[in-house]
Amino acid sequence: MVDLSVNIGPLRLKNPVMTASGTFGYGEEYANFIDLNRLGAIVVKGLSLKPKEGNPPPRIIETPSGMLNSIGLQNIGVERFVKEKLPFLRQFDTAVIVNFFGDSIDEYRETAIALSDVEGIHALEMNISCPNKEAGWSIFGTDPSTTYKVVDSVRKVTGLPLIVKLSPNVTDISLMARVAEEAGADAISLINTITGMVVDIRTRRPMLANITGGLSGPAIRPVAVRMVWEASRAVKIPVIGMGGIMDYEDAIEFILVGATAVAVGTANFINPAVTVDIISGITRYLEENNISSIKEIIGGIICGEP
Amino acid sequence: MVDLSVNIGPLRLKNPVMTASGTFGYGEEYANFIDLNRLGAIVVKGLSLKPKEGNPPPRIIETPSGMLNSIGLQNIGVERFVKEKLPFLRQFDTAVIVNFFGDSIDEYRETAIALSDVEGIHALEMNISCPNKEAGWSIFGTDPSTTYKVVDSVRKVTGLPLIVKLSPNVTDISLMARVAEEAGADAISLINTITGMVVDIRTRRPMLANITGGLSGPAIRPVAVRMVWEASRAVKIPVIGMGGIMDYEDAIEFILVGATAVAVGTANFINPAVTVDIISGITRYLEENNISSIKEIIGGIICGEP
Amino acid sequence: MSSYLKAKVVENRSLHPLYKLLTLSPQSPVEEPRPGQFYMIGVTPDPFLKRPFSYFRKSKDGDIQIFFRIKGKGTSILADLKKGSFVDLLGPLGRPYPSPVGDLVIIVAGGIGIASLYPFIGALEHKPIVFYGTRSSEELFFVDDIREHAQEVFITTDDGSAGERGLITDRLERFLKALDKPFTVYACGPAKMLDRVSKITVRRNGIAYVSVEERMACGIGACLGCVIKTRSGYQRVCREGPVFRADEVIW
Amino acid sequence: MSSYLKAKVVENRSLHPLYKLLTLSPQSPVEEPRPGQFYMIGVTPDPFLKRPFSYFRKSKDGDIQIFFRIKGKGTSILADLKKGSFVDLLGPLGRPYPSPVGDLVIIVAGGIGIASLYPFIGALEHKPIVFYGTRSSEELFFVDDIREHAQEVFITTDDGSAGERGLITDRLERFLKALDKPFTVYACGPAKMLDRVSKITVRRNGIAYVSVEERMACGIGACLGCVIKTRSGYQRVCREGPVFRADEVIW
Ligand SMILES: Cc1cc2nc3c(=O)[nH]c(=O)nc-3n(C[C@H](O)[C@H](O)[C@H](O)COP(=O)(O)OP(=O)(O)OC[C@H]3O[C@@H](n4cnc5c(N)ncnc54)[C@H](O)[C@@H]3O)c2cc1C
Ligand SMILES: Cc1cc2nc3c(=O)[nH]c(=O)nc-3n(C[C@H](O)[C@H](O)[C@H](O)COP(=O)(O)OP(=O)(O)OC[C@H]3O[C@@H](n4cnc5c(N)ncnc54)[C@H](O)[C@@H]3O)c2cc1C
Ligand SMILES: Cc1cc2nc3c(=O)[nH]c(=O)nc-3n(C[C@H](O)[C@H](O)[C@H](O)COP(=O)(O)O)c2cc1C
Ligand SMILES: Cc1cc2nc3c(=O)[nH]c(=O)nc-3n(C[C@H](O)[C@H](O)[C@H](O)COP(=O)(O)O)c2cc1C
Ligand code: FES
Ligand code: FES
Repeated sequence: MVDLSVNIGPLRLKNPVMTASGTFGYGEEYANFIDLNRLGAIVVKGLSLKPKEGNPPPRIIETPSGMLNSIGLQNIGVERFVKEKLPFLRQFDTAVIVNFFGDSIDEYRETAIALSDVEGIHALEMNISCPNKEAGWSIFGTDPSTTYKVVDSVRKVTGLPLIVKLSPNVTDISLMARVAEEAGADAISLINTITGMVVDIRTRRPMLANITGGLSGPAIRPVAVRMVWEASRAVKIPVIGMGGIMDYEDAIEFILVGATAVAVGTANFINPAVTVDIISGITRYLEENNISSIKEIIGGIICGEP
Repeated sequence: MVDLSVNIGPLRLKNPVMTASGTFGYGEEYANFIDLNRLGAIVVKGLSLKPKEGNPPPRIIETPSGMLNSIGLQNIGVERFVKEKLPFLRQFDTAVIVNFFGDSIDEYRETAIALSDVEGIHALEMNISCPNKEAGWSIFGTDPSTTYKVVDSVRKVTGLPLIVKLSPNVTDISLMARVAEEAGADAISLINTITGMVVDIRTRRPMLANITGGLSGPAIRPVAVRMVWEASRAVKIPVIGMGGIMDYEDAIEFILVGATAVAVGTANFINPAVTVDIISGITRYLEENNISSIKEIIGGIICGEP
Repeated sequence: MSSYLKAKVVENRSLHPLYKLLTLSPQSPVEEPRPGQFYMIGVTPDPFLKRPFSYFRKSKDGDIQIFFRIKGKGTSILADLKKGSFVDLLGPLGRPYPSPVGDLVIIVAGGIGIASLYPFIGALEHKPIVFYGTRSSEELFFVDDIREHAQEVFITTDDGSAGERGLITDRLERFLKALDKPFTVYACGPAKMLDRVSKITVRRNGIAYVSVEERMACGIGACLGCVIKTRSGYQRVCREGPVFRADEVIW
Repeated sequence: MSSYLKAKVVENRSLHPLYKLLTLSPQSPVEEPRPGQFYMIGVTPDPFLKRPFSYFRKSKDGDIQIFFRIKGKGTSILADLKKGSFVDLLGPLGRPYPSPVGDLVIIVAGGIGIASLYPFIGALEHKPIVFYGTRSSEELFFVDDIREHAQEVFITTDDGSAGERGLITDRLERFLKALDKPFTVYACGPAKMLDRVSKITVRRNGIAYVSVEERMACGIGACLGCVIKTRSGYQRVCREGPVFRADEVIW
């Protein structure tokens, strides 16, 4: 038996495969298709303190080997999540990681407080790829000092393992990774979507009502792999890699460049059972290569002359 | 007859379709497949003052809807270009734009000088997505003040129309566009490739000898369209859009978001005659939509409620 | 319970250059679909996302049939599928058409909208009155079948090549003006048509259910990509829909 | 002059679970290929890039034949092509095998390397001596044809299921040791084999030409993606190659 378990800071996962926030609803949507007990962790759709309506439709459009989304962080808010969704998730022997966001440092902090002493929440993932109302709606996660401030303020109010989810829309991902580490993150996760847009040349209108959206899927995988490689060399804390993972080979690729765990996002839309296929595939890969623990290959890329 | 001509600063092009540097060799490679006279402009492979060997192979790898390359800017140098390649290009009634780069501000300036009074070169495109030996090999085009300095120093020594080619690996493309404009660029072009990497999970080695490479092709098109849209709203000078253009519809998309001209790169590898197909397609589109000049639809995207 | 499985293409018949009847044999057990529900159908890796299609009917052999119109990339790829090839099938998904309360059921189909209403017509206890509008006579399908299960069938075409020339909603409006009984409308077709049906029905104090369309990624309520605006906020077409009460939808 | 055109799949025959003989009928005029040249072959949109394949031979009807081994994604997709479908064909590309100077020509093929050497063997003025090594007897192809055009054929397999057990380069070395005439070697196969052939040949003062492989994007010399290291710097396999003088290549 190979050992698939990994540690994300203080959090132990039975295997390194988790779901990417926003692509797996609140978990229940996939219970028809897979045994949720098999997952390393379930990361739920990003929550804010109060419910959020999100952007007008159309919200999605297919692109070459990927898709754009502009959901606009629609969610039911912390209170309803805890009341209506969490009891279902507590049934499973799978870590529940709550992704959350705010439009001000205060809101981040309050949301983290509201989520911190709830039974059945095992870690927090803070999404910093969202607009800051106190800074002209610029994105928190694209400015190092804002990133430091928001992570630091959340770190101070939560005892839960804290994962900071980085935006790829930056010049220097290593810097952002280090800033998150210094501000007290237990782990970082990346990449969030890359901003893109598509225009309908017939109507001359953007395909998304919001004009721009976030690009995900295999199209962005080479960029994600590179950023995970750069980030994991810049920090000591564990890195959760994601961006276009479609199968176990892609997952191994992220692990080789330094990811301790991986998250599967858009691929769930293509195959709702893909996460368990990936877990089986990783197991097979380790067996076939006589590797007894997944930990042995984390960061196992070989560079330099053969 | 529709009017396809556009102006890139002082340079008039008979149509808005040019080739992207590094994907069209020195032009002659494609003379078998298309009439080079039909192109709006030929942008040649990036030149440096002295010949450059480039990176060891493997240099390319396919990715979902795209490819990574790490050619490492191999080129024959200004002197051999002018002697061996330019005479061939002078035969055609097509603007020749020379893409160039350096590893220091001095080298940029000297290269620009060497290229400036040569018959048959109609404009310069400076590639600032390359490492600066005076700043720890960080990329010129990812730092605004270095960008300003290098563009400014080239601007002062050349009377040719100067196009600055921006790197997409930045947090704020509008800022970089404005910096290039302020430093005296006649136009900007974007996007260059997005840095990515792929690992072979069998050998655990990067697929490229250089480890990372530049992602191009339709995978990056939504990102390119968004950046061209942002950049063209930030500056008054013309914008040349590129990144994943495969057909005339993609070209129109870039023009609608603000590009005055477009460059076709990786698509030449898929179909060596794609540039003329795109020119024909644009002509048809304009005719079918009763648009008499391509200039009418530059920036013609319609945003806001229908 | 919906499932995700492979299905074999048993037949992919052209009924018109732009319309195809696709017969799929699921390779594992699937739940019985109900009229108004839909499937997500795809072939990997291209198109990247699956596309939603209504349950149309069962073939004689019990296979699932989908009736679709070629619109863009995804439907073109599906149209080219050869017998014996496989697709990925996810479903049945969404909420079916609710049972009518009264006896008088009015069906309004615009174009390919007939695909989701066809099985509903056949399953009704009381024969409905059907309004079916298309571009031209060539794009009218299964009319004989429908007649069999309908009290009456009103047809309009844009070019007058079959039935009346004009919009099906105009024909519906005329009909409702002369009607003095309670009725329930079920409609599927272009958004503009649904909006119109909704307004006409409200004016005549009827109830209308509409099956709406929106681009989809997951099909199972997870991505929040397929919402439409309703009086109770954004609702997911794949989960709360695709059938909505017309007076709930904000057009 | 190379051309870019559509070609129709006339036949796609399996010679082994991993080896296929693809017959393509160009839909526009194409230049006559010469042994050692290659084509870029693709189907859009997947795989994204075309793949290089040597000109193998002409069919009886004058169509172009390609002999290939399934390696990864691209070759798997080509292997599934049905008769009547179309591919994009670019070629013929690269430099052919140069004519030998002396009379004694030695051919060394490793595995699928036979694909590019096969037409060269048939075109030689003087029958060559052929060394052909593969994994096993099942992966030996066209041996009877080759015998017809060769003075002698030496075969090795990794498992000894045909010819001698062992490496073809060892067999070659033994042969050359006993040889006291000038000779020219033409080799195609895995890089390791070519390296070895090159060293052996140099030691015996022979000339060797090797056909090398590298991943390609454009196939026409424009992208500089396919270079190998040579004594005169990086050279493009698609343009200066695929055939190089063995002593030029830095392995
Ligand atoms: C619940 C539901 C049931 C459906 N049932 C059927 C059916 O039984 N038969 C049938 O022919 N069609 C049906 N459709 C519509 C069908 O899904 C679209 O025509 C198809 O997705 C278009 O894909 P494409 O790639 O060919 O077009 P694209 O190239 O993606 O787009 C072409 C055009 O179709 C529009 N479009 C794209 N996706 C959708 C979508 N999901 N819904 C509506 N329009 C879309 C685009 O905006 C564009 O105008 C249904 C849609 C939904 C939501
Ligand atoms: C000039 C030339 C002529 C060739 N002629 C033939 C031929 O006649 N018959 C034949 O079967 N094969 C031939 N090849 C090799 C063939 O091109 C590759 O096997 C093919 O490109 C692999 O594509 P894939 O997508 O199946 O494999 P991938 O999934 O891309 O890769 C699978 C493996 O093949 C290797 N590979 C990928 N591309 C190439 C390449 N261009 N050259 C060598 N290895 C590669 C990869 O590194 C990897 O190890 C030739 C190659 C060249 C350069
Ligand atoms: C429809 C959709 C919704 C998403 N919502 C969120 C979200 O609420 N919070 C968040 O941090 N990331 C969100 N993401 C980003 C994903 O979690 C993930 O970082 C990204 O999609 C890249 O992974 P992938 O290519 O595997 O999808 C969303 C992505 C998609 C496609
Ligand atoms: C093989 C290759 C070589 C390239 N070389 C250069 C170069 O020398 N100078 C440069 O400015 N851009 C270079 N580029 C970038 C392209 O000009 C273009 O900006 C990029 O590929 C995006 O366009 P595309 O997706 O249409 O290829 C190169 C791209 C490729 C694929
Ligand atoms: S398609 Fe994902 S929620 Fe409806
Ligand atoms: S494949 Fe482009 S130069 Fe050889």
